[in-house]
Amino acid sequence: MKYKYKSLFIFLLLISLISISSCNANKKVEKSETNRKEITIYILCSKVASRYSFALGSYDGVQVNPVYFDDNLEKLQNRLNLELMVGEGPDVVCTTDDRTTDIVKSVYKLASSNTLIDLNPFMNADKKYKEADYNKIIMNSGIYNAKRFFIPRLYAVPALITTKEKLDVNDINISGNRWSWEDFLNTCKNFMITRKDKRQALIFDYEGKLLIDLIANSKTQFIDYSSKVTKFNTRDFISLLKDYKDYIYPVTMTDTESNENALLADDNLAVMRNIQETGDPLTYMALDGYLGMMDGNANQDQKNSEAYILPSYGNGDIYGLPREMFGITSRCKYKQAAYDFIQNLVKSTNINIGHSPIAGVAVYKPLFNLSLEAAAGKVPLTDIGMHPNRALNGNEKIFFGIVPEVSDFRMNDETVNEMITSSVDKYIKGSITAEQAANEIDRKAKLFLNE
Amino acid sequence: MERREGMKSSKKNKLKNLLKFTFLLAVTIMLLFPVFYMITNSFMSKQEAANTYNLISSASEGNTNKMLSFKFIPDMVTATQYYSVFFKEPKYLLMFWNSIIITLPIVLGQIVVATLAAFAFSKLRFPFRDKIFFIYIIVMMMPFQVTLVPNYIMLKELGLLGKYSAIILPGIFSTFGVFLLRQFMKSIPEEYMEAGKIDGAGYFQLFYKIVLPQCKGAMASLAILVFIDNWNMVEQPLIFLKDESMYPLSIFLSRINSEELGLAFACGVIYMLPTLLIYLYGENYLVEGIQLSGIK
Amino acid sequence: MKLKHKEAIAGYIFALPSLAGFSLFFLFPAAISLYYSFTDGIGKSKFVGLKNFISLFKSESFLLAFKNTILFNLVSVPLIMLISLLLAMLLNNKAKSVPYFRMMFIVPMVIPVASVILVWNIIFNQFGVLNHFLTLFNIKPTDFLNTGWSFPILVMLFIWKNCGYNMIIFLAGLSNIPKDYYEAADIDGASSFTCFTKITLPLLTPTMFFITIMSMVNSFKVFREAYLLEGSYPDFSIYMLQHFMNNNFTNLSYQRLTTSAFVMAIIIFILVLGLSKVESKYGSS
Amino acid sequence: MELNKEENRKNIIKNIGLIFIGLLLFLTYFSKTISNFMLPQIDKCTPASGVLVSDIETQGVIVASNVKKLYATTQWKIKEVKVKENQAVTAGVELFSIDMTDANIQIKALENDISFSQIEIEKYQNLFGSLETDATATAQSKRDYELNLLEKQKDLALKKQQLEAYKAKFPSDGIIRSAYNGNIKNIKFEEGATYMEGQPLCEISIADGKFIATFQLNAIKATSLNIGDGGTFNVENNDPTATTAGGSNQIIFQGSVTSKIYATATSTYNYEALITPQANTVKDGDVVNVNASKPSVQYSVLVPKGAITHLGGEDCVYVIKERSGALGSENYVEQVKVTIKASDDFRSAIDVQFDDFSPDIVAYSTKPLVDGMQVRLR
Repeated sequence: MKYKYKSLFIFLLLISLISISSCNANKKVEKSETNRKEITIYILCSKVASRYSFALGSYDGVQVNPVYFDDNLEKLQNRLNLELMVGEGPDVVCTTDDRTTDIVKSVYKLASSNTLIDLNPFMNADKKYKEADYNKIIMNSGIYNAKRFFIPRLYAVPALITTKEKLDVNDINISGNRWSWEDFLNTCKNFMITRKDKRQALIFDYEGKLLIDLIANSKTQFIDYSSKVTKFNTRDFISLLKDYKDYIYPVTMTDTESNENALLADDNLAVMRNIQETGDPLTYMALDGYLGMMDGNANQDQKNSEAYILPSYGNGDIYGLPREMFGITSRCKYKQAAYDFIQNLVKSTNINIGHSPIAGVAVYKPLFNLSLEAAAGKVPLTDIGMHPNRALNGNEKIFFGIVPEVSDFRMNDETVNEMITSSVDKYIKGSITAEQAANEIDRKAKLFLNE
Repeated sequence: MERREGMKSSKKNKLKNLLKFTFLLAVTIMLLFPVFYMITNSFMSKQEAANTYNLISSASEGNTNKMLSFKFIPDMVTATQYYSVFFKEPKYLLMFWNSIIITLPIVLGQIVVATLAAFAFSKLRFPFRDKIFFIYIIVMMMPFQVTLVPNYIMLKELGLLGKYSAIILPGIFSTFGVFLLRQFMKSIPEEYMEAGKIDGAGYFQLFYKIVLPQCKGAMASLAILVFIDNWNMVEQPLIFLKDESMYPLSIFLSRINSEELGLAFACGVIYMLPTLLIYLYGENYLVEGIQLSGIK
Repeated sequence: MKLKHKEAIAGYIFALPSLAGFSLFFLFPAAISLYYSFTDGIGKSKFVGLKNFISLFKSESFLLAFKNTILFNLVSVPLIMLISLLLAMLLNNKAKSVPYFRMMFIVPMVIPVASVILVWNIIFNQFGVLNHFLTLFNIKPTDFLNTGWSFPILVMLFIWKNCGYNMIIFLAGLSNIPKDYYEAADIDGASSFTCFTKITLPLLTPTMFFITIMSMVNSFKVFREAYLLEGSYPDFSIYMLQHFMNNNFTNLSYQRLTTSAFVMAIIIFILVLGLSKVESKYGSS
Repeated sequence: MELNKEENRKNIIKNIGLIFIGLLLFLTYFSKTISNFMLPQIDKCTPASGVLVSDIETQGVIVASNVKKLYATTQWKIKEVKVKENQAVTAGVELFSIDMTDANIQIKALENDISFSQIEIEKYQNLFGSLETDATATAQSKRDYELNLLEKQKDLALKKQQLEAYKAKFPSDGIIRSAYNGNIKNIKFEEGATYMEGQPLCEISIADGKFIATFQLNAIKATSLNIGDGGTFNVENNDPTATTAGGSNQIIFQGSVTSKIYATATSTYNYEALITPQANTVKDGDVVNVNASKPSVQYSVLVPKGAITHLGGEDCVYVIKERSGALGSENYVEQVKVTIKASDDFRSAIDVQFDDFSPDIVAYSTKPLVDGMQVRLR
């Protein structure tokens, strides 16, 4: 009796193990080491591929072939990390996928990890490379410790997008497309006063990036990677936080709040309801020049769109956020081909992603000018790689119109962003003061830099 | 001990037992809390379970001022979660089998390897014995990330990467078992060994006839602990198995999002069962001890 | 002499499988990573001597993590030893109810991590049950997980999770103590306390040695919970070596990782050495 | 004893374990079967480019293009009706006769009145003639006399006019005749009834070979038939006398839509098509088969109507895709929003952006589909 059981048990187990291991075996997708001449690049989702498609050709016999991670960011990041660490991975690394997703969380950590090569020799050797053709400031964002690890393709300028009607309806009048910090604050204050009863949101803070971009856009650079200095624990930063909490945060609505699943505190709920009634918040944030995000939102008529460069704290300067920085890994066999590929990408007229909107403006000046002309309607959209059946919407027109020469760049760093947001959340919840928050952020950032 | 208390069972002892009992009860409740929570929640509807999660996430993001609270009583008791785990989404069942495929060989292998080695390290004298054993301990205490990269390269060289054996083999040779058993074998009195030697038994017989029967308890505990360790393993499969269809259940249960929460609870219950059963099965060895120690 | 040889050979033979596997899957990788800690990168990297170590000791993060780790171990390990030993003693009898209790102590180890985290979150969250409870005595709610409180909480979590683990080992250890010793002592009319000090403790030293070390290992493993609970940059009081290493891992600075690991290894070495001395001292008595 | 209990306990545990494992094994083994069993089965189809043939077939009625109405010119009392509905008449054909008795009396009265006043006038003149001879007559009296005479004559003339006018309202013989050739339609009078002035009595549709086919279409079909569109019309002619050149009594002729009016009451479109059949082949009231089939413009994406689902005011189709699931590759559907441009009985032309070039879409599903739902192909 007992033995019957035992034998049955073992029998079953054996069957199970065999069957299941075999059922897994046939799904092995082991990428064997091919000695074909090829360079690989990891692309998050195949939809974005159209942006690269034209460049995914062969460069003097070396084939560029992309590896897609159908929108599984975590998988991509883990694999990229591990493989880079063990000296494998792609030959070309792209830091961001589109505006919203950073594949490489902190670019300069990657630069300092000895896994990328210095691109300066190639640039010097490159006959076609003319420094004047590129936006110098943004180009320099690829330099770390006197070595050029990245070539940025786009840079973004945070801007607020809305439509004339909305401003008129709510009699908000803003002089010019460039705000001073004070103008911005005053607008928020007035809005608060006039709209206190209605509980509407002035700014739709997409993905809660508003604060991050405000910080990035401020005069003092709060974090310096090469010299490992952080300035978060300064009066500037604290007052910035205070301004944010007192005036800006009350009139913003994040998309987590607009998401029904998120349980909202009552006052937010009021905002929420009101927004549902009035269709959408009065103004949209369109960050990092990711202007097409309005496509997704209720504001469909782009006729009288208005774009306002996000005000800079401290002075009127504008700072560019480099996007899509390309680097070459040290294990790359065909470095020259990889370099050519990158240059081709950077120079390519195809700055946007087929249907979805552009992620920024081009670092390559001729292309930038071209897109200006496209915005002005002088050249067809296809020349800047936009899908012909997608009209260049008003925001982009205006944006291209007002995007200025940036005076400096600010590197977006997800790790630091997380620190900032977590502390600021506590500050806004009131569990800690602004000073404490600043101090916390500063210490964490220091930890991060010193690791 | 039991016997002794039996002999002179007085009021004092009764009181002591009562105290013991209450104390243990208190501790137990504390320990059982999450399980209880998990089981009750596994009978909630998908949405209901998800709500808790959203509440927490939004609380930690500071989007809410609602107070969290444990919800033990479902609004609507349903077995939908179990239904979908068992019938609708076989991938969880497969994950379960993956866990078994990974864990069982490790447990069996390690017991065999470890008992042999432990015998050597505890009862047999040979040069560098203690030094080697030292290295064992120190390497065992190295965090996982440290040796990860060389491990990865090594496994790649051996062509094991992306196979179950990439996890099973290192698991088998983990030094934990050796360490544990060695410690127990040390406590087996030398006299037995000597006696055996005098009887002219070979080393294997010494091992098989004398040492092995005496550390049943240790082996049982080893089996249980190793099983638990590898059953909960997350990092290694995540890195050494590229194919997600080979991931064990523990990976799924280590990072869950709101819409999967209900499922996770149901899975969690299934996930718990084998370990508990194995423990229950081997449990009496732990306390059985050596009855025959006096008789020779 | 000849016997000694035979024994040595036998010893090697018995140890061989384990030795082979160990050196292949653990020792060799460890050696390689030790080598890496003296280079500036993986692949065709050049030897940089002690540069990594120097820069490591310059980094405040490492020092903080180091301090915290040691502190954590100093606090949690003795604590868990005490508790689990106490429990083991209580449970090491054949009273009716006892087996059930014993089972309960396994449970924390078999629950999936996620649900543990969930529960702890609900308890200690800013808006958690505990704060809810405190507000009844109108005490201002504190964010336990992101303040100095997180250290004791982590210790609690550690003990909660691992005391069953240690208890099993203790039970096994206790069971290995021959009953006749106690009977002998009983005949001599020794009190149960003297039994404990004179018989149980000395004979338990190997087990305790083992458990001490295992507790340390597990105290590294508790990082998984800490990470899921509070992210990779938690409150400074629980920023452990594990955090440091993990962050360095995600930031691809593998040299840092290995270097710090070997600094740690040295510490461990000294510690283990000391412990084993203690063990051999008591174990033999 | 102790050991026995131990054994039992162990056995129980083992059995539980076995059952557990066995159950899971069983479920795993049958998992694919079960899931397939529960999956919705679908038929697939590939959207093609092409034209929508909107064949419009309906029945209409033919009416003459112009119709004259006959009104009662005064109070008529119908004595005898001489025609019947839909009777073809030519000009001068008697329609009906009127009861003239009252009228004749009236006329008589008038005539008497006239003759009486004539006599009066004569009398008056005679009287004056005798006066002329009288010397005593003054100029004054003479003027009076002339005035009176003029007045009387005017009065007489008036009366005569009245008589004529009255007579004119009646046919002399009391018989009303058709003024046109055509045929009689909806007679409103009957024998013995009296009709006021201006009351319609009947209609005469003029037979000038011009007819209008009237028919109705529902809103959907109406989209594809507009004013100016041509169509073929045919009449099942049951009148043996009218034979066409073909000899068959199936008369086919072309026409074109002249008006298209939306009738809110029936929520249909009322059409009128001007048709010119050969002489006297059709008469109005004939039932006509309208056939206005015409191909639409070329559409890029045509899908079966069944493939389109309507949810919450939005139309969408489900594209069949493949992904690698737990048990090998599996099919699933992806919802794609579409806008219907036009459609006929079977197919709809949609406006949509598919990811890949020509995807398979779900034509029919046994269960309602959700986005991302796994499905099983038939």
